[in-house]
Amino acid sequence: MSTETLTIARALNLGLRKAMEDDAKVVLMGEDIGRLGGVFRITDGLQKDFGEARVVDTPLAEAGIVGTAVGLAMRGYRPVCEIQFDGFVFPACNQIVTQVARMHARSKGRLPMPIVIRIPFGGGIGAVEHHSESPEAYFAHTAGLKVVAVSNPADAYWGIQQAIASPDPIVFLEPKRRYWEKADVDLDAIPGPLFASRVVRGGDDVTVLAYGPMVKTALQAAEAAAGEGRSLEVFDLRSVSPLDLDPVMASVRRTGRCVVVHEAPTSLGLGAEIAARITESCFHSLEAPVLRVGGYDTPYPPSKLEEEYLPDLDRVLDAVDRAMEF
Amino acid sequence: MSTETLTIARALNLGLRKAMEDDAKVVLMGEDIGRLGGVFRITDGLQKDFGEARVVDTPLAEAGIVGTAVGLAMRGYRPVCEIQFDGFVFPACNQIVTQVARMHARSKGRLPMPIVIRIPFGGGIGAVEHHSESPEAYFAHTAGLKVVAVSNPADAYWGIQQAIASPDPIVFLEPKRRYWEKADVDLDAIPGPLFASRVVRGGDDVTVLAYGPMVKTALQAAEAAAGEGRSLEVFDLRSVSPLDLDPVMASVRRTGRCVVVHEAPTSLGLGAEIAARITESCFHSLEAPVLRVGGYDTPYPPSKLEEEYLPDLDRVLDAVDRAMEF
Amino acid sequence: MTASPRTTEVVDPVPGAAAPHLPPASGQCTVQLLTPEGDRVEHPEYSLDIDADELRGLYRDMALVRRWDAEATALQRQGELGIWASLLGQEAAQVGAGRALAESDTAFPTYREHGVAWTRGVDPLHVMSLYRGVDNGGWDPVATRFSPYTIVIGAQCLHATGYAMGVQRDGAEQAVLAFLGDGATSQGEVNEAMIWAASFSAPVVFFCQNNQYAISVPLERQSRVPLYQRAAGFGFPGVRVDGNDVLAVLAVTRAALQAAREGQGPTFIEAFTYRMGAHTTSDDPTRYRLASELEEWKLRDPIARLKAHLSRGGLADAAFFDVVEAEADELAARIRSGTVGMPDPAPTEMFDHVHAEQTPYLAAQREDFVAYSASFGEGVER
Amino acid sequence: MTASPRTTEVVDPVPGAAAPHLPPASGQCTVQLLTPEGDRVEHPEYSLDIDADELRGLYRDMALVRRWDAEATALQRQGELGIWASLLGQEAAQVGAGRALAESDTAFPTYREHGVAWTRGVDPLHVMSLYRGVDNGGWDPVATRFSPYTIVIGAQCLHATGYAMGVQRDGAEQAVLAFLGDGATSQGEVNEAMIWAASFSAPVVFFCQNNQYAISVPLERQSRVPLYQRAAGFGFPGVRVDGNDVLAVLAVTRAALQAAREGQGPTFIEAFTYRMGAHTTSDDPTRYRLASELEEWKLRDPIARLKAHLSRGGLADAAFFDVVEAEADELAARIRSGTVGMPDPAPTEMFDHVHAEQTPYLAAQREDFVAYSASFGEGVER
Ligand SMILES: Cc1ncc(C[n+]2csc(CCOP(=O)(O)OP(=O)(O)O)c2C)c(N)n1
Ligand SMILES: Cc1ncc(C[n+]2csc(CCOP(=O)(O)OP(=O)(O)O)c2C)c(N)n1
Ligand SMILES: [Mg+2]
Ligand SMILES: [Mg+2]
Repeated sequence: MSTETLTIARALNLGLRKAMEDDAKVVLMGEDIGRLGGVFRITDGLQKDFGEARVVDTPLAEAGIVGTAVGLAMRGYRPVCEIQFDGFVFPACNQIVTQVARMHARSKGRLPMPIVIRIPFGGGIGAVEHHSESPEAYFAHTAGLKVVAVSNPADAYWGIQQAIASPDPIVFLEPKRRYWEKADVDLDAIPGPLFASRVVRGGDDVTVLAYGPMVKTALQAAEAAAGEGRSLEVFDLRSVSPLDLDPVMASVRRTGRCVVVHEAPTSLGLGAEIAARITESCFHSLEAPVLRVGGYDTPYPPSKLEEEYLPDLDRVLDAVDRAMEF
Repeated sequence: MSTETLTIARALNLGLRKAMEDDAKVVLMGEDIGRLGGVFRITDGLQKDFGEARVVDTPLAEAGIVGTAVGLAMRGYRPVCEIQFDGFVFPACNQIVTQVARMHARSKGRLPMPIVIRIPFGGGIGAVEHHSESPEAYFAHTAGLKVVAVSNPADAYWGIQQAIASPDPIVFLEPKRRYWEKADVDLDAIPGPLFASRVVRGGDDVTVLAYGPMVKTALQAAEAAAGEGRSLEVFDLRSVSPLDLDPVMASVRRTGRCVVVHEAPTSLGLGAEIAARITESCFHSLEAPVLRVGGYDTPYPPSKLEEEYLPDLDRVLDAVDRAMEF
Repeated sequence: MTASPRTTEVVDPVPGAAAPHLPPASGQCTVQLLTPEGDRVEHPEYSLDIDADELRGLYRDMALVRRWDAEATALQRQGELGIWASLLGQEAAQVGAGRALAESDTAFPTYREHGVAWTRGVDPLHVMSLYRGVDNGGWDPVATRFSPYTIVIGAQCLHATGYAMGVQRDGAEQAVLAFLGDGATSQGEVNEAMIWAASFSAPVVFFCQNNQYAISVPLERQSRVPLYQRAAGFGFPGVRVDGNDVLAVLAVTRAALQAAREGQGPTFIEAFTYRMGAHTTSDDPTRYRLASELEEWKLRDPIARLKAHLSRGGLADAAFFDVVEAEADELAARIRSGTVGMPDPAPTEMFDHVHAEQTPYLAAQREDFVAYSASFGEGVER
Repeated sequence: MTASPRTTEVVDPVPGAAAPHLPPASGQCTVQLLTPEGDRVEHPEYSLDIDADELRGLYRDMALVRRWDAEATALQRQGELGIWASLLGQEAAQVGAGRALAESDTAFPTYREHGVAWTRGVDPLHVMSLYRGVDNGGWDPVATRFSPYTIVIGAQCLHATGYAMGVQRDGAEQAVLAFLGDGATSQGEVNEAMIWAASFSAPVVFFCQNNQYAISVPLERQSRVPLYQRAAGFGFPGVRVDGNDVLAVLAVTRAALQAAREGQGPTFIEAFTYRMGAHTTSDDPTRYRLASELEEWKLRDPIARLKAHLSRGGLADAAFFDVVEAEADELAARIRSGTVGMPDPAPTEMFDHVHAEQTPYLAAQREDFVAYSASFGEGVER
């Protein structure tokens, strides 16, 4: 069994390489992904090895990247688009919402859209405006799209390959501030399903839900809570759309309490949908309302304030306390 | 007291005219709004009376319409942009989300954005693809934007004037399928606040929330329910962001039951946010979870199926039944 | 036009809106092979050698699609369609471009390319179903090499360019034809498509039907120079052709597609034509254009022009025209009965193609929907 | 370049990426008034009569902003800034364009226009605060007529065009200067801005600093023809100027702004220059360009060029250069201490400017935040 210690960044790089080896139709497109290997070096070395026809340095236009990917998909290719930073996906909004998400339905299934749109997302890296956003709710509200967010190297390695192999368009969110965090990855393992949530820590008092960069935060909170004799069950949702909530609901029926954590603004963030669904399904088991810990309803602030803006261990624990005291 | 019987379309036309008379800085921009008066004739006659400098037939580019509006606002104008149909707002997404919504914060208040983005929204008119959408959740999730949806001629007449007078950017949603419905409008009345919800029918059993085109549907449901001896309290939310939920919560504490209705896909639609907030604030008063009646999580279907897709009287009553039986 | 900075009155006319949109005066750099009177003329760069059969074929195509269009307009008036976008006046541009395609080429239409659909062998009823609200177009885009109608202005231009990049990667000798209108040239995405096509030298031809209007907005609002000149700014050739001259359109489009297949990259074609009808059946053109303009253009009717050429040249006799007429009647009848008799889609259809792999949550919504409908005794098929 | 459709290998080179990006060979249609050696040359269309004071002023501007830039880069290395986007090599383009502005004109920068900010009287510390993460730029865009830095590539071009439409409506004799990079020319919104500017004949000048790269992507990926030619496709003049020649930039930009003020509409200026530093302090240019390229461009250094002209022409003596040197030292010291001593913003700031009229819900979030912070004994000012 070959196990390697990988960062999320390196795992993505290897996963992309594997996907390109497995399927000659896989084409990577994006700004600076070729020669430079991407600003985060996720595609490092791939243009050298697979050529400029399969790792395409594009003109500076996100609508162009996604719109031409639609055409390549129609031609039988499997485009993997890199959006350089979360804040720069908006010029591609029209192609994503009105074209990528609907072509399969529009054509009654005759034109599948096996397109992956990779987006390094979230804050915490001390960047300037537009480099720390969490746009997942826009895509999760868009029928026809699937949205996943990875939190660790193993999911990054397998997830990117599974996303590329999927016949449906997938917005693939990468927790940029965790890119350099390491873990062991078993490169021979048989990966679990892409669209499934996972319990990453068992517990009995409160069920805590997170995805992407907030999974680590939730686990830190659980660790701290344990010190205070409180046991939190932590889920890595992994798939933001579709949501895999059955296991979550089973947990909530046990704990009676639930806290959802994400960086995106709280209003109409994923926490809203999750709270609504859990409340509807677990109404009689709930000891407290599902509580949300998210970004404030403000633009992402200048980096000197991002620690105040971002959910952290303390804010999660605060919500846990409120859930317990309810 | 001068009261006139007006359609929503006519009320908007008169409201725009009044706003242009009151403030020479008001400029209307959009596709076909001049000579043609707009595809819905909302701007009928305005270019003739106010000239081509104040009622601007623009090139065919939504990003251009909103992006130049930003510049006009910086120069001290009050642009009112018409997006011809809901489905065509997405090319303007980047300007709306990264510029309009943030310029005030970015400039620490030095650059207010008194921009109104008018969007005829919603389905039910037998149109082809992209002409029946409900994109409000995208904007309500965007910090820095305000979003209102009118449901009747009086709110249309006053609301458009209040929105134009507001120093903040507002997405102004017009229920296109109700454009031709009439009501008396007192043109001398003192209008209530723009961002306030309103009880449009009192009741005791279930609190029903709607906005825009669904208000009429909710009222029809209340009428039918009354026949079955059930009394529904119906709210016209009017403002989608910010939400004015205090009066709603007072009602829910009384009824113990709440149903939210909108046309937009249910997942991450406004119903999700409203359910989450009401549940958090009224937890101990709720006899049943807040139930949502919305569009399915599919692209808006071909018009032959829209009646199956759109929430109607029966689906609202069905949710009311479920809330009562819970 | 130049705005005087001193007054707001003249800042924003729709320039030229007042002036009627007349066909390009002869002598302008517009490729023409058949005069409005039906006389064959030569062009230094674009020759076309075409036999009588082909000429009659082009006439037949144009006559049939015009009849289809008239029938569709009538059906809409009678409430059988939700809306209809007429191609009246643009038959030569569409049939000429469509017939220039090789079988293995691929076309990306807007919502008005019924004439192109016809040349691709798309069943008219598969177009009617879209405007009836039964589906978003019933044809098979893969088999017909005719992509779905695109209603979001310009979005298809990027699809066409990306598809052409795929053709390059396959090393195939095929070309792609992207259709767009004059108004579409203002969309950012359309300009991006041209930038990409140039940058990658993609085998795509942009075929712009300049029918003078974007709904009510005249061309001058979109560009103050002829549209074909746009291409030079992006570094590839642009050419203007008389869009009511089916022979010129055929010749120019053929040449551009061949150049694309040979790896010479993109071309922009401006087919100068006129929308003789309303924008759609919902539109009222009398609000924004002069009747005299339409009269002018009727003298350039693309079908009459070819008919004159065929008759005077003795290339077709009365019998031929009678046969086409009869065919048109048949077609119209088939379209009418097929449209009126078109079954509504199964309500569950709306759930069934959202994803290639349906999600459990959507499957559950579908189940609930079926059960809910059943509760009304509506037999919704599963 | 032309792609052969037969093989995928050559489908997608970044054309010209291999070839170094050299300055335009003389004889090309690039406006130059000062040779790299510092000799004054005449140009048929663009003359500049400028006195020694002004010349020394331009030198001073360029020397000071270069020093500011160097200090900022050093401060970033020392962890005092989150990131820095260097203007090294583009001083002439920015100072020349900035000094061409009349006081009542308005400029719309990207994120790299520190040299323009300087000419607008923006306090360098108000730019430093952005890159330190204290705010999104501290200057008053209304008072300085210098709009906020725009990081979303190209978005400011539409703002500039809209602002110019406002100038028209005011009947004011003012012009607007929109800055953009070579990469930005591929964004749909930028092309829309040019389409709008042409359609409305808006008094806006598009000033494109072609510094040869969009991060790692060379110009050839964005356009296979010189960028200034883009404008002709939209129907307005485009001109290429030696971007390392401050006099030529000043003359060309002045003329374009004056034309705009006089109601002659937009102009596109391509300032041909070179990004001598990294894209930002996070970038490593050795991964994508040749050292020899940089060496070539050093011979065209914009500051050395003017210095040679001043010295040889006896327009400035050693004393002058010493004074500027001393001023630069002072400025650098002020920037350093001002940056290092910059107070962090109050956390509540993030709530306070979201709307002009704050919503009750956000006010409540602010209150909760204050209370929550207080619970840690953090004295968050209200
Ligand atoms: C993005 C977008 N904005 C607006 C519309 C509404 N609309 C439909 S057709 C049309 C005019 C198109 O004009 P043109 O490109 O010249 O094509 P034509 O209809 O003349 O064939 C407009 C504005 C749309 N479909 N898509
Ligand atoms: C819409 C958008 N996409 C991507 C980026 C990331 N990005 C920042 S600078 C840059 C390159 C810009 O190149 P150019 O326009 O030539 O300006 P330069 O940096 O060379 O001055 C890119 C891709 C961005 N800021 N905005
Ligand atoms: Mg047109
Ligand atoms: Mg550059």
